[in-house]
Amino acid sequence: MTKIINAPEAYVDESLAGLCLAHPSLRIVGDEGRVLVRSHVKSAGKVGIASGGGFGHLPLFCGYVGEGLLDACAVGNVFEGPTVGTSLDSIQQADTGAGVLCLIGNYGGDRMNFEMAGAMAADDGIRSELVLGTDDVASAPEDQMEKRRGVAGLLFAYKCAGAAAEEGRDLAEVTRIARKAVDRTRTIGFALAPCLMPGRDAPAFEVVPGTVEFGMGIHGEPGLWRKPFSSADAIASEMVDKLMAETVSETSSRVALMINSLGASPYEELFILHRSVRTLLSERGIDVARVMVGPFVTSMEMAGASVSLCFLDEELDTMLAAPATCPFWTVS
Amino acid sequence: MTKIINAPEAYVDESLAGLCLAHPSLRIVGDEGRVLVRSHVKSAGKVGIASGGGFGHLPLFCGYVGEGLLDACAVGNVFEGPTVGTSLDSIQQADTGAGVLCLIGNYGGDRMNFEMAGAMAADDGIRSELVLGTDDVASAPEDQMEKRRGVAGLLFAYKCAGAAAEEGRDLAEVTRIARKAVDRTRTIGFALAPCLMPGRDAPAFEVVPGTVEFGMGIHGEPGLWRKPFSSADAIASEMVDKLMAETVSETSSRVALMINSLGASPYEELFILHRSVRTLLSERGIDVARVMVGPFVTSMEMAGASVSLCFLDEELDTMLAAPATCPFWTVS
Amino acid sequence: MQITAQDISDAIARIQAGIEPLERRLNEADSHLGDGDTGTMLARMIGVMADQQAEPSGAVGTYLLQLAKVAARSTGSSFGTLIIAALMASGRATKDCDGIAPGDVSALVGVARTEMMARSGTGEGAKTVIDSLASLEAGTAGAVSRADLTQRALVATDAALEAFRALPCRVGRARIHEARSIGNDDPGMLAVALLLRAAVGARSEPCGKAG
Amino acid sequence: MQITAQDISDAIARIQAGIEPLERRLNEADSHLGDGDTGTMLARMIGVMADQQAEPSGAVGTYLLQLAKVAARSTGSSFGTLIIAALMASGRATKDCDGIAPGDVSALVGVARTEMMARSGTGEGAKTVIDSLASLEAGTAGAVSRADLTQRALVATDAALEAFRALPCRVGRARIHEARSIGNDDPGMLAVALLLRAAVGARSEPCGKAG
Ligand SMILES: Nc1ncnc2c1ncn2[C@@H]1O[C@H](COP(=O)(O)OP(=O)(O)O)[C@@H](O)[C@H]1O
Ligand SMILES: Nc1ncnc2c1ncn2[C@@H]1O[C@H](COP(=O)(O)OP(=O)(O)O)[C@@H](O)[C@H]1O
Ligand SMILES: [Mg+2]
Ligand SMILES: [Mg+2]
Ligand SMILES: [Mg+2]
Ligand SMILES: [Mg+2]
Repeated sequence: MTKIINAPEAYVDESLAGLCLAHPSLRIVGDEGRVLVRSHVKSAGKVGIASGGGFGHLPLFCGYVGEGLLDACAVGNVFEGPTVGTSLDSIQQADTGAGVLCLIGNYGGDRMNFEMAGAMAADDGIRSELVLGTDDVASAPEDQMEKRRGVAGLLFAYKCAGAAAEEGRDLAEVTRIARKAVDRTRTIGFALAPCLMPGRDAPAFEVVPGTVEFGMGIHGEPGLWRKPFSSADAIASEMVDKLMAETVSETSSRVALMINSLGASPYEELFILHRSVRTLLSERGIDVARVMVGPFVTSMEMAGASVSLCFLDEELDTMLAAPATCPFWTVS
Repeated sequence: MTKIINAPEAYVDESLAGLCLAHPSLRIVGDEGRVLVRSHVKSAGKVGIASGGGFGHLPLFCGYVGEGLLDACAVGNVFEGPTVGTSLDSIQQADTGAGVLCLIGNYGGDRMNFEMAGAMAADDGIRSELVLGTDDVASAPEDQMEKRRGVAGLLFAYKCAGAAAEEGRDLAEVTRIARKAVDRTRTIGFALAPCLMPGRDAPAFEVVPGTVEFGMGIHGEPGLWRKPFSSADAIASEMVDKLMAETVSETSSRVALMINSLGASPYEELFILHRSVRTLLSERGIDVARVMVGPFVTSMEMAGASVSLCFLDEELDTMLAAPATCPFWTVS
Repeated sequence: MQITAQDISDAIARIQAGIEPLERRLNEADSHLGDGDTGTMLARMIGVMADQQAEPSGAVGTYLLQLAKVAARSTGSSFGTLIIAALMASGRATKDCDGIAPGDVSALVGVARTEMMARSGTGEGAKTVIDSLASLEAGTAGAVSRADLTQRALVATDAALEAFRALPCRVGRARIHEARSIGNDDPGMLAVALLLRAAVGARSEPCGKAG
Repeated sequence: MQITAQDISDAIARIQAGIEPLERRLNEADSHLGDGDTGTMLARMIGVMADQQAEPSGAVGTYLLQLAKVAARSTGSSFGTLIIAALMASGRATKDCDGIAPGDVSALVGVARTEMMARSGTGEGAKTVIDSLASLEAGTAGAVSRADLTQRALVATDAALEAFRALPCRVGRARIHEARSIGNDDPGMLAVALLLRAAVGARSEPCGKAG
C-alpha cells in the first residue's frame, strides 16, 4: 500500500490542487482553502446545495460540485470532518439569497459542525436546512434509522436535490425532495482489504485476507459479520436480501442502482457483481431504471464494493433523469 | 487481493455481460461472444475502427467502443490476446464498406492475430489497415521503436482516428492520423504493487512493498529500475525527464496529458501526482491543452500510475477536441 | 480574586508551553479504540488560540468568543467542535463580565456542559468529556477562592476519570468496541484532566494512572 | 504409404487421448519464465480439432484448412496463432493432394516454418518452435517410408531441444529474462516433441529430460 504522496500533511491540499488543475470547473476558495465551488457563477435565486465531509473518499464529496449537483463543498482532513469555519464558508459560498440545503453524511462530527455553521450562517441572515444521509443499512437497525451513516447513497440525494434546485424550487421543496431521496435509499457494502491513513505504517483496522467484512463502514467501522469470501453470486445474494428486507422496499419496484468500488476493486469485478445483482433483482421483479457502476464513493485503496438502491417514485425518477455535470458524473 | 468473482473461467464473460447491462450503448456479438460493438447502427460509409487485446485492463479496450471512438473490439482472455477468429469478427463488425483501421497494442500475439484476421478479411473483400500503439518508452530504447509496447497512450490514437473517421475521412487518411497520434505519444508508468490473475494463488510477478518498479508493463513486464519510493514529486520528475528526453518532445510544446491509475491507486494520489507533473511541465514551458486523470488503462488491482503525453499539432488538437461518447470517456 | 480574560490567556500560554507531552499522551489514549488524533487535534486548537493577536483585555465573554472563532477554523474533530460549542455558549453567558468569581465557575461549566449535550445529543454517563464537566460542575460549586477552586477542580476531574474507567464507552467510534473500552480512560475525559493541570501549573499526574 | 487426411485425424485423436499429462507438462515448462499456459492453450486447440465434425476424406489441404479454421477460434496465444498460420500455409500447399509422400513432409514443414517466420518476424536461433521445425525439416529430408519418417522426426525434434537447451531465449516474454532461460527447454519446442510422440504413439520421453 505504498502511496503516491509527498508528505502526509500535504496530502489533502495537494490532492485538491491537482483535482482543480484537472477540472477547471472547480475552484478552491475559503479561508483555509478547503471549500470547493463551481467556477461558473450560478444563477442568483437558486437554492444552494452545500456538502462536506472528511477527505479520502474521492470522488465524494467535493468531486460532485457541478451543475445539477452541489454548489459548494467543505473539505476536512483524511477521515475527519471539515471545521466549523470551513462548513460555514461552504454555506456562504452556496448561498445566492434563496437559502442553502446542507446535505451531508450522518457522522457525529460532521453533523455537529454543520449545525454550528448553520447557526452562525443564520446570524448572517442566511437560511439553511440540514439533511443527513442515512443509507448504510449495516450501521444500525432499521428502527434506529437516525443512527445510520450516510455512504454511497448520498449521491442520489445530491442528484435529486440538485435537480430540484436547478429547476428553481424553493428551499422547503428542495429539502423535502432531498429527504425523500434519503428516505428511499439503502446501501450495503463489504470490504476485502483495508486502507492506510497517509503517514501511518499500518492500517487502522484489519480485514483478514480472503475474508469478507460484510457491512464495514467507509472508515473501517466494524461490519455485521465476517466469513471467507465464496463468490460474487453469494455476496450479491446476501446484499440484495439485506436491502430488500428494508421496509422501504415495499414502496416501489422501480429502482436506481449503484454498484460502487470502495477503491481498489477494479471495474472487471464491479461488472461481475453487477451482473449477479441484476439477475437477483430481476428474479424479484425489480425494474432497474438507471444504473451506475464505478468508483463513486471510496476509502482510498480499500478493496470491496457497495450496492445502493434508490426506490423510485415518479418525482425522484424525474429528478435523477435531469441533466447534471460534474467531473465524475454526467447525466445528459 | 480477494477478487469479487464466481469462477476464474467465467471471469471475462461475466464481466462483459455486466458491462453491457450497465451500458446499453454496448452490445456483445461474435461467434464466441467476444466482440463488443456499438448498439446504434453507424452511418454506412464511415471508416470502421476496430481494436482488441487481452482482458483485465478495463476500461481498455472494449470500454472505448462508442461514437467518435471505436466501432468494434475483440476481447481475449485475461492478459491473452483475442483469437484470430474473434479479431476477424471485430473487423467484419466494424466494416460498413469503407474499410477498417485496426488499432491495437504492439504485443506479439495480438499483432499476429490481427494480421492474420486482416488477411482473412481481405479474402472477404474487406480492406483493412493495422496501426500498432508503441507509446511505452520503458519497453525498448527509442531506436527500437518497433519493439515498444502500446499502453495508455493508445487512447489518444483511438480518439484521433475516431474523430477522423466520424468526419468522413477515408481509410488512408484515418490511418495517417492514427499513425501520427501514435508517433507523437509517449507513456511512462510505474508499479507499486502487483495484480493477481483470476484463479491463481499468488501474483505472477513481484513488486517489493515500498518499492517503485519504474517502467513495469501492464502485464508485469519488468521495468527499467527499482528503488524505494520517495515522493510524488521525485517520481514525477523522473517520469517527465524520461518523456521529455524523447526526440518527439522537440516537435511541440503543447500537449494532451493523461495521468492514469494502474488500478488500485486512488484518485487522491492521482491528483497529487498530477499536481507534481503540472508543475514540472510548466517549468519546461509546456502548455497542457487537455488533461485526463483517472483509471483509463489498468491491470486489474495493480497499484501505480502512468503519465502519457501526446505532443500536439493543430490537426491532433482538433481531433482530440471533437465530440466523442463512450461509457468511460466523454468529450463534448 | 476574579478570573479575567488575561488569566485565561495566561493559562492558555501555560498549556501551550507544555503541549508536546500532552499531545503524545492523548494520541496514545485515543489510539486504543479511536483514531489516535485527540492530542493532535487539541494541540492544533491550543496553538491557534495561543497565537491569536486579540488583546485579552475587556470582557471575559468577548475573549472566549474570539477563542471560539479561531478554534472553529482549526479542527474538524468531535472533541474540538464540542470545545468550540462550549466556548461559544460560555462566551455568550459572560459577554458583560470583566471577571468571573470562583464561586460562579461551576455555573459556567454547567452552561458549557448543557451546550455540549445539546450539540452532541449525548447524555451523561456515556463516558465522554461531558461526564468530566458534570463532575467539575458539581465539585466546584461553592468554591470560595481561586486556590479552593483549583483544588476542587483537580479533585473533580480525577474523580470522573476514576469513576468511569471501569465502565464502557457509549458514543462515537469507541462505542463499536464497547467491551474493549472498559479499563481505559476516555481520551476526552483525560484531556480535561491534563488541560486543567497544565492550566494551573500543577505537577502531579491525574489520579495515579501513569499512562 | 502416403499420409492422408484420415491419418492426420487419427494422429489428432491419439494426441487428444493423452492430452492431460501433455498439458500439465507444457504448462509447467511455460511457468518458469512465461505465463504457464502453453499446455492449456494447446489442449484447448487440440480439443476443438478432435471435436470437429468435418470428414477427413478428400484432400489433405482441405482438411488442414478446416483444422486451421476451428483452431482460429480456440486460442489467442502466440504459439496457437503460429500453429494456425502453419496449418493455413501447409493447407494451401496441399489443396490438391490426396496424400503426402513421406519424402515430401520435409518440404511441407519448410512451408510451415517459413510462414511462422513471416508472421512472427522471428528468425532461426531464437530458441522457439521455429527451431524445432527447422531441425525437423532438415532431419526428415529424404525419408523413404513412414517408419523412416517417424524415426527421423523423433531424432530431429530431440536434437533441437538438446541443441538449444543451453542457449538463451530471444523472443516473447522469456526474452526479458534471457539469462534465466538458459538450461530450460522452450515450451514451444518441447510441445513439438511431445505432440510428435503422442501423434505416432511413441512411448519414450523426448531426449532424456524427464521434466
Ligand atoms: N458524540 C459525542 N458526544 C460526546 N463526546 C464526544 C462525542 N464524540 C466524541 N466525543 C469526545 O471526544 C473525544 C474524542 O475526540 P477526538 O479524538 O478529537 O475526536 P474524533 O473521534 O473525531 O477523532 C472522545 O473521547 C469523547 O470524549
Ligand atoms: N514471437 C514468437 N516467435 C516465435 N515463436 C514464438 C513467439 N512467441 C511465442 N512463440 C512460441 O510460443 C511458445 C509460447 O507459447 P504460449 O505459452 O502458448 O504463448 P504465450 O506466450 O502467448 O503465452 C514459446 O515457447 C515459443 O516457442
Ligand atoms: Mg480521535
Ligand atoms: Mg478524528
Ligand atoms: Mg504462455
Ligand atoms: Mg499466454
